[in-house]
Formats: sequence, C-alpha cells, structure tokens
Amino acid sequence: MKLHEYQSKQLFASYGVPIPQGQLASTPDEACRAAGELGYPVVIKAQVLVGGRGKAGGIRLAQTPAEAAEAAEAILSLRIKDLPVRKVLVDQAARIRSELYLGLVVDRANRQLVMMASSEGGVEIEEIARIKPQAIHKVSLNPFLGLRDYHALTLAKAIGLGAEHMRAFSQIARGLYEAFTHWDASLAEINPLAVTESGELLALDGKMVLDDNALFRHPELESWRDVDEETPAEREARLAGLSYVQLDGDIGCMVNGAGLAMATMDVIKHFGGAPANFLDIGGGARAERVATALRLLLADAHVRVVLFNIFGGITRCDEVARGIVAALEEVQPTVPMVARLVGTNEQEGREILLASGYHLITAATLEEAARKAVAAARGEAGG
Amino acid sequence: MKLHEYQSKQLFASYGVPIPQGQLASTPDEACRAAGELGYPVVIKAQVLVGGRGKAGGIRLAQTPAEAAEAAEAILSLRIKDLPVRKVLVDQAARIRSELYLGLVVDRANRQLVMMASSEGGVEIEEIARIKPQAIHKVSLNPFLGLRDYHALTLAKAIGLGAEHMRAFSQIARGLYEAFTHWDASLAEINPLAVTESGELLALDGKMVLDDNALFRHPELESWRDVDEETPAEREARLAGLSYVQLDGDIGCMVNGAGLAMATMDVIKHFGGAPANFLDIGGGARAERVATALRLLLADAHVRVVLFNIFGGITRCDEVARGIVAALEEVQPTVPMVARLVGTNEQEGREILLASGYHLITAATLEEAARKAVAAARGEAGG
Amino acid sequence: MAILVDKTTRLLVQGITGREGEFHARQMLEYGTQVVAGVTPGKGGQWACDGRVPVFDTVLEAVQQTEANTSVIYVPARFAPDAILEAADAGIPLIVCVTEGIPTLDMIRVCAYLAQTGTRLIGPNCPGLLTPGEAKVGIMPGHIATPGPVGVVSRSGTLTYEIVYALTACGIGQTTCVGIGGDPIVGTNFVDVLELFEHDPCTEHVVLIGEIGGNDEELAARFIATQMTKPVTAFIAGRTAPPGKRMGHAGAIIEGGSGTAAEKIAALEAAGVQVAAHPEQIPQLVTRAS
Amino acid sequence: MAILVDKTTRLLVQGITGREGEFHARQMLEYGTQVVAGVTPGKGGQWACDGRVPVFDTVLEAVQQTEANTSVIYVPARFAPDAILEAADAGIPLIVCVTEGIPTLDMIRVCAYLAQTGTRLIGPNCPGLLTPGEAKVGIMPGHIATPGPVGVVSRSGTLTYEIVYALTACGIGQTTCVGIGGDPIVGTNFVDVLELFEHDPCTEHVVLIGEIGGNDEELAARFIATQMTKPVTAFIAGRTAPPGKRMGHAGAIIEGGSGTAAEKIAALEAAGVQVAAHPEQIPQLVTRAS
Repeated sequence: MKLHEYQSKQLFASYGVPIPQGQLASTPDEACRAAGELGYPVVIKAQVLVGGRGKAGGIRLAQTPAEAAEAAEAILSLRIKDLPVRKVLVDQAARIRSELYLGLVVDRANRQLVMMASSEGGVEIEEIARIKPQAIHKVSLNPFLGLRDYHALTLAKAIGLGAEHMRAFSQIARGLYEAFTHWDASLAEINPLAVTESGELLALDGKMVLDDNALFRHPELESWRDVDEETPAEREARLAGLSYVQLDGDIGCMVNGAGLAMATMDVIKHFGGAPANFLDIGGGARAERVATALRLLLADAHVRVVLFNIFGGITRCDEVARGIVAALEEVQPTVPMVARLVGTNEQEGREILLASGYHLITAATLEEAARKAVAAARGEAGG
Repeated sequence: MKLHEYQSKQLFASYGVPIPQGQLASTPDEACRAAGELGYPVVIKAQVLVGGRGKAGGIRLAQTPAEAAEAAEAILSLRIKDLPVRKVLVDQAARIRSELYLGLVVDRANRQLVMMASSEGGVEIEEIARIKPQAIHKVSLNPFLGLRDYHALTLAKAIGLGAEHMRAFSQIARGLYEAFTHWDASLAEINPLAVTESGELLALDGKMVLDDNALFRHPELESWRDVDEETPAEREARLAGLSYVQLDGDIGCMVNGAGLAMATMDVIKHFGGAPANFLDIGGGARAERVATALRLLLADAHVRVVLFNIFGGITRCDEVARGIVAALEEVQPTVPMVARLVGTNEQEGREILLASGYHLITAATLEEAARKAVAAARGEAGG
Repeated sequence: MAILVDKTTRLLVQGITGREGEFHARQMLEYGTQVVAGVTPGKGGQWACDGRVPVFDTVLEAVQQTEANTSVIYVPARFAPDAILEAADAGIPLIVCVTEGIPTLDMIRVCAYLAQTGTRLIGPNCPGLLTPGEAKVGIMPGHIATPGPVGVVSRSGTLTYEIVYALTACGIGQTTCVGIGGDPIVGTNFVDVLELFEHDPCTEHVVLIGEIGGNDEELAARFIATQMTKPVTAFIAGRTAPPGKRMGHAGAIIEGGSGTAAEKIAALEAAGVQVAAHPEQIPQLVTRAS
Repeated sequence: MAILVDKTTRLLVQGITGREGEFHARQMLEYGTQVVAGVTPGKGGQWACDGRVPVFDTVLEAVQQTEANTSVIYVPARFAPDAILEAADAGIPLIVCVTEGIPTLDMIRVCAYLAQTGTRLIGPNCPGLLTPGEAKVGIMPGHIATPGPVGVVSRSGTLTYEIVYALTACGIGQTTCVGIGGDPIVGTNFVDVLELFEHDPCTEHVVLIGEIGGNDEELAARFIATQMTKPVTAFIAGRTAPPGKRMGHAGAIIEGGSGTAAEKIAALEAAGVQVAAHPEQIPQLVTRAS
C-alpha cells in the first residue's frame, strides 16, 4: 500500500524527522486559507500516488494569494498519469542550500534492510543510480542490531555532511528507520532531504510503501488507503481476495497463481493477442471467489474474449467450474470463452462445464488455449 | 537493587501476570482496614528484603479482623535477619490446588537468559535444585528472539500442566519476560505460582532484582529503593560511589578494586584477624572519595585498626594519600592505621603521608600489612 | 538420487490439524512420503489422518519421539515465523514453509536467526519440494511429475506445475522439483539450489523458472556462467507486466525500472542459458540441449 | 611469543579524546604499543597524544586508513555497547572493553551478535591485556610485569597487579597477562584463555585468579582436568565474603548458596590445580611446580 506524501511525512515527523509546516487542502479556497496561515512563499503539491508530479505541473511555488489560488486551481484540475488530483499539500517554502537523498529499502539478496544516502538529492534514486552510481552510499542493517549511530555517521560522512549536521542527520536516519520498522514499510524515502540556508535539515518530500502482508498489525491504517488509486474493479477484486490489475488489451484472463497468470499474459502476447488484465484467483479458491472474478472480467467493456487457465493443485478444477457456472447464470455473457482446466479434479470440472450447457471453447494446453483466445478476439471462429 | 514482594508483583501485574488482590499497610490498623476491604481470609506478609520470612513468622493467615490485627501487630514488630519490618502486604488468600515455580535468570556461561520452571513450587529454587534437580526445567532464550510461545509451551508441558492451563501459563511467562527485559532485571521469580482450586494460575509471591548498572535507564525506580535495606554507612558509601559492605570484625579495610578488597579480607582472616568491612574505593578514586571512605571507617565503633591496601594503576597513590590526610585532619583517629601503598605514584603518596605527621604503620607487602593489622587489633605494638 | 528430500525424509507437518495441513498431509502420505509426526499446540496426544500420524504440542517433542528430519509448515501467516523458529530450535535441518502472506520484516528476522543455526529454509509462500517417486513435501500435485534427469527450480507455484507437466508429457523426468517461493525474502534462492543440482550426480540438466522482481535471476546467471557445468534452460514470466504494478504476490513487481523480464532474460542468455519464449517450449529446448 | 597481543598489534583507541582514553593511550604509547588510531565521533581530523595519534569519526575509517587490528574501548557505559558493535562491524578481530557499568542485558545482545561475526571480545569491565616487553592494551600498569614463561588470567583488576607484581618480584616473568573482567557477562571466559595458553609454546605455567560468583572457575577446572597439560596455580578471592552481599562489581556475589570460594577451590584442587591461601603465596607455588 502506497502512502501519499503528506501521510508519509506525517509518519516520519512522529519519529522526530523535521518537516516543513504544511496543510492539506481539497479546494483552491482551502489552499489559499492554508497558505495565508502558513505565510508566503508556499509550495503547492499534488497528492497523487504516482511519480513525475513535477513534470506534470503538479508542484508549484506561490508568492502571493493570487498565485496560490491560481496554482491550486490548476493543480486540482490536473490528471496525472490518469489519476485525478483531489488533494494538494500546501507547505511553507524552504530556502534550500542543497538537496540530499535518504532512503531505506529491502535488500532481497542479503535479506536485510539497506539504508541509502546520496548528496545528489531531488532526483529519483534510479536516476542517480544511472548517472552517478558512485554517489549512492549504502549500509546494510542487521535486523537484530537495527540502525546504530555509527551507521548514520558513516553515511553522513560519505555524502559529505559536516560535523555540524551529524546530530540532526542521525536523528533523521533513526526516525526514518523507526517509522519503517514500526509501520512495516517496504520502502521509505526522504527526497529531497534539504539543507536549508539556515543550516537545518528538512524533509521536503516523503514517500512510503507499506507491506500489505503486515497490514493486519496496523488496522488503523486501513482508513489511510486512497481508494482513488484503484479502479473500482481493482477495489472489488482486492476486497474479494483476488489479485487483479487492469491492462489495455481485449483478452480477459482468469488464472490460478501469479506466475502462471503472468505466463498466460506472455503467451497471449507471444501469439499476437493483448491481455485485458492480470487476474490471479489465488490458491484454493472457492466457487464464490471464482464467480466474483468472472463477473469482474465480464463487466469490462474492453474484454472481447475470456480465457480460463487453471492448473489444479490446491485449487480444485470442480470448484472453479462451479464458480464459472454460477457467474454465467447471473451475467449472460456475450463474448466467447476459452477454458483450459488441468490438474486436481479436472475431469469433474470439465463435466460441470459441459453439463451447464454454456458453450465454452476447450483447450488441452496453454499454447492451444492462447491461440484460440487470440483467434476469437480477432473474430475468427474457434474450437 | 532488590525489590519488595509488593513492588515485584505490581510490575509483573502491569505485564498481564495475575496476582491476588492486595494492599500495603504500615500499621495494624491499616492492615485491618485493608483486610476488611479485601474480604477474609487474608494473608499478611512482612515486606523485607531478605529470604526466610516464613520461618521467621513473617507470613500469617487471618480469618477474622481480630486475627488480622494480631498478625499485623506481631509481624510489624519483628526484626528479620536484623531488618525491621516496616510494611506488610495484605493479600486475599487463595485456595491453592498446587504450587509451581517460574523464574528468569542470567545464565553467565551461555550468555543468555534462562527461564526455569518447576512443579515443585513454594520452596526456594536452590532447595529444589538440591533435593530434586530433575524437577527443574529450563529453556535458554536467544536475546534476538526473546521468549516465544513454544518456549512457554515446552516448559508448561515439562512441569505437567494440562492443555487447559497452556494459554494462562504462556501469558504469565511472557509477562515475566517482558517485565524482566523492560526493567533490566537480573532475577525475576514467581514462587509460588499457584494453581487455584478454581483452576486459575496466580502469582502468590514475586521477587525481582534489578541490574544496578541499568538504573540510569529507569530513573523513576530510584524512589522505589528501600533505604532501610542499607545501614546508614552503606547508604553514604553508595551515594559517594564506594562499594561498602559492613561485616562483623574489627579491622577496617580500605582497598582499591573489588578482587583485591576481597583478597585483603581473606588475608586478614588467614592471619587470624577479622575484617570489619568490604570497601572498594573503585578505580581512579580522587582524594575526596578517599576521605569519605576513611570517615566511614573511623565512624564505625567496632573498628579497632584501619588497613589501607592500595595498588596504584588507574588509581594514583598520591591522590589516595591526600584523601587520607584530609579525612584525618577532620576526624582525629584514635585507632592505629596500617598503610600499604604500591604502584602508580607510590613514592609521592608515601611522602605525603610522612609529611602529614600522622603516625601510620607502613608495610611493603599485603602479607606484612595484614600481619601488622592483626597484631594491632590484638593490642600488640606494631611497626 | 535427488536433492533435499528422498525416501529417507522423515517429515513433520506443522499445523497438521488445520484444513490445509491435514489435506496435504494426506496427499503426501498417499504419495509415499514418510509423514512421521504432526504438531499443533494444544492438540498433543491426538492422531491425524485417520490415526496414521501422531500429533504433538511442540516440535521438540515430535523430534525427540519420531526423529523427524524435515518439517513442512501450513500454519497461518501470523504464526508462521514462530513455527519456523521453533523447528530450527528443535534442530530440524530442513524446513519448508508453504504459508503465504508473512510480513517481510518478520522474514528478515527469521532468516538472520536461521543463518546462525545453519538451518535450511525453503519458502515461505512456496509450493515445496517433490522428488518423483520418493517424497513430496508441500503442495505440488504428485501425479504431474516422473523420475528422470532434470532438476527444476522455480519462484512460482502453478507455473512450475505447468512446466513439470509439460516435461512429463514429453517423457522427460525430474530429479527434484524445488519451489523456492515468490516473496521478496525467501530462505533459499536460485543460486543455493543450482549449487545443489550441480553437485547432484543424477541431475543432468536444470530448468529454472523465474519471474519479474528482484535480481535473483541475475545472480543465478552469474553463478551459471562461473560455476555450473550442467546445461540450464529457463523461462521468465512477466514479459508483458507493466512497471509499478504488483502481479499477485509481493515479490513480482518491477520497481524503479529494474527487475524486468528483459533484463533477466538478457542476463541468462549471456550466461549461456536457453530461455524459452513460452512455458511449453521448455521440453523441446531441454531435449535439444541433451 | 605470547597470546592475543604482541609487537604486531596495531591498536585503535575508541574514546581517545576522553579523560581516561587519552591518559591510557599515552601510557600504552610509552610502553611501546603501536597505537595507530583513535576514534571519537565528531572529532575526526584531530590528533591526540601530542599529535602522535590521528583521530577518526568512525572505526571503519580508522581501519581503512591505518589497518588497525585491535581496539580498546574507554567510552562511557551507555555508549560502550555501540562502540563494541561498531568495531566488530568494521572487521576488528580483537576488542578489549575497559568500560565498567554496562547493563547486563546490553552485553547479552552484544555477545550474541559477536558470536555471529567471530569477533573476540575481552571484557567489559576488565584491565585488558599485557604482553611484557611487547604490548599493553588496557589499563594494567606496565612496570609491574616482566617477560617470562607464566601466563596469567584473571577476573579481577588490582588483584591481578598484586599477583603479577609478586611474580615479577620473585623473578618470574609472564608471557601475557589477561584480565577477562568481573561482570556476569564477559566476552571471553577462563576456558577460552586457558585454551590459548595451552597452545602457546612460550607459556609453561598458568596462573588463574578467580573470585566468588558464577561458575567460570568450575568450568575452568573441568577444562584443566580434561584438556590441559601445563601446570596451573590459582587463587580465589572471597573466602570470607558473606552470601547475598555484592562485593563491588556485579559479578562478585554468592547467590543462592552457589558461587562460593570453597566450591571453586574444591573444583580446582580436584582438577590438580594448586590453590594459594593468599596472593603472595603464588610465586612460591609456581616455582615449586616448575
């Protein structure tokens, strides 16, 4: 689960990380009032869960009430990478001497957290990695020791901070680490971490991604979820326990298992088709969940053919078939459907589908299923 | 720092360990009022920081107000192992089916905490260890994992608890562990941990010793210290940063270093004398601390001779000599003094003592110093 | 011969009285695996799977009484880290954790502890291990595999079945099929398993099934290039996955432009690995290389 | 030859700009120890001991620039655990911690971590190491010792000096004097040091100085009985100490009737160790046994 900038900064601040004074606003009026209370100049920033806000015009400086009103109005009417901007953060503008980067990520290969710092802040870390990799400094953190002052000091020295900033940098690094571990993040970044003209360190922007698997420990965060981030279909899928991602194509796929679902998409593409979605019904799905999944696919106006690819293991083909039939009885499908069911209880599954009387194109292998789905999407007659 | 039973149980209870309802009382009247509020029968228990309260008559059951008044009065007039009883704990009496032991200690050899449990509760663990060692079950706790449910379960099974007690025992074990680690204990015990007739587990007695080295993390506990536990001299020594323990003999010793101080006592005994105290002035003691130490010795009416044994390392003999002279100028000593100063700045130290004009018996070795002190204590002329 | 599990495996099932645990314990028994014990705290003394498997309260008791040497875990995510630690503390040298949804920070701590004890963990969020004809530990359907010379290692579940099924259908058997799991933090990675296959005399060819996210395939490529003598054939799922969108489980995501299928395929091909364009192409590539 | 420290020791002093750190750094330099670096966070770039020792902000920098291979720690108790961990993380294989008053639970965590890294820690709350004529690391007064064939290991501070001084006065020199520290949890115990002395060709005789509390002397006795060929002479302080009273430092206490001097002496004598009745008897016993 991704958090907005204002949410991330709020969490960081609760662990002692200094952030600019700021207020959230949903309308140009609110933004102006906030700016008036904070004092000019202010920075007005779109709160959307995608990168590239700056280039899209989502971050603007305002020196006067008139500028603030204009900026807020402009930003609140933007769509950035297809997401509408519904809120802006109004921050006191800082006088910046230099911009640093500080981040904490999971290092899969070493199975540890890694804190990264760079003197080249203000651009994305991937960009720094590309143009100046030697400017990124890292320390691995043993989970039993956590972040120690000497780790922070090592990073501070590496990015060229002077002795006068050591204590403040240590405190910020510790705050970031504690926020990360307390809230079970998978990513936490302060970028830029500004050195102001008055010599203070200030987290001007914040980013945090939480580990969905750990949200059970933090039920209070459920209300922080931005449902605008998801399409209604993705939301319904999440609540039903399905993994669903909408894509641009016209072949709706329903698959058990993430790897097989991706492979199914790949095979469709390989044979010239375009998947309309990624959809993993998970392990051991019952008929009800399968029915929800199929309803989602059939509700997508772009879908011109549906492909079921089920390899039974924990998942039983008869359960899946029952779910398919249940959904079909509800929503009369107008598109062709290709079904490939193998593995646990495949015989029973095929019989249930056959007995339902609905016409399904069958396939023995994934390749065959994909070819038939691609052909059907092109309007060619199938199986 | 040792805690009283009522303090230990209060800390345990704050971590979810069930304890009997109880109240603290300083007078028989208070005890009776408490008993009335709690309901009879009650147990009235002396709150003193030594073992063997039961045998000394410090724990009594009362069924009626008259019995409570009599018991409280009797207990509050006791001295147990030389300590006056100033407070009693009045607890609701539990109906006990069986008594268990649960404790947490530092295992020096393995450098870990060890949780111990036994079905033979109600007697001291050393007693169990002596009479029925196979009844003590232990689990070592890795500091990075802490106490896990499976540790508690393993102990519960080992001491024969049935499935119906598993959850309660786990919670108590966890509470004990958390109290121990949060408050930096070096020992925490629940003995007995009672299984009541209604099938509950209840911590009837509690004992906790805190790590003095970690008290800086818990300044709020300073007010919990029972100054009655110490003699006034021990208290003054503690506040001056000295390690001081009063003993029964007549040779006052002032030594730098705990091991050397013990060895000095041993050598005195070896040559037929009796040390009046253990006194370690610590490493690098300045003149002021030395003067406090000497004042303490000279204030002890049992002391018939004073022995200084200083082996300079961090500690400088001249500093020690200055402290001795400062104290002598204040308190005119009436007892003979034997001084042995070797190591760092020994020459300067001896000169300071000589120049002071006080008569001190000198010695080159510890053996010589001890022989001379023993002789002086017997009233024989010395050096 | 095979790797990790075989006829000598004495299996303990943690969470055996749960729905999944009992179901798969039966499946494993039917496959011929020696399931010697189950553990469910509070249910010690019972018997599971129609009286065939004794249940204990703790792993330690189970090990002491049955000499179990491998454990498979089916307990819910919030109890699974403790289950792994308990098995390690009881001296079990090989643990397979099927459970999905364990928080990443929990797994970081668990793995740091296992590094001290020397325990091998497969998973979590993995389908487990299958040595055809000998032992099945986890949730892989047994009937899709057959004994033979190909070692299979995969981050995926059902995609593995797809490929094993395709191999079997073409008459190509397997030494052992290893599902290492799709989470960001897993106890055993591709390189560990490749090393085992490299040293297993019965394995003549290795099939590696990767997917987007992380850089485990890149590390595998480096290992293959420098340390392996046996031919490797691979498939990488997620060529068509868009960046920034999580594809099902927590591991499968292209973050900050890295972890793409294209990068992984390039790394593997540079290491001399044949990479299949689609899963059912694998048997053909294996046959060609043998 | 000697154990742990010698002429090749390249010493780093953590806390070198503090009162104690600077004082003892000078003493160690005067003794001839190679003090190559100091560390005090925030004081990197300065020089200590009249410009003889460069100061760094972190141990890592100090190691990278001076190839220090041993560290001695004089920082206050609440910072000492981090100082030990920092040295271990920077790859220093031998750390001597002089600091007293470190909480026991902190030391339990530190030691558990060091067990993973393989770092050897002497102390805390110890006088350190002295190889006469070669190197002095810690706070032992150098002039009381002289080179020779006796290895000395002790839980005590000044009592060690007393005994080393007595040995030297009788013309008996030492290979290395090791103060392991008097706290309940120390990084290196008697057995570890006895093993080093047993394997050191220059050590012909070992003097062990114990005290009440714990059971390290008992473990040493078992090791001596089963694994040592060299003669051992011992002294145990605290025969007259009353139970339940802490004698100075946290380790010296007779708890629950165990850890008494009588038990320790009995165990050592049963292992064939000569136990002195008072410290100054040691040289005589050593001479007799040689």
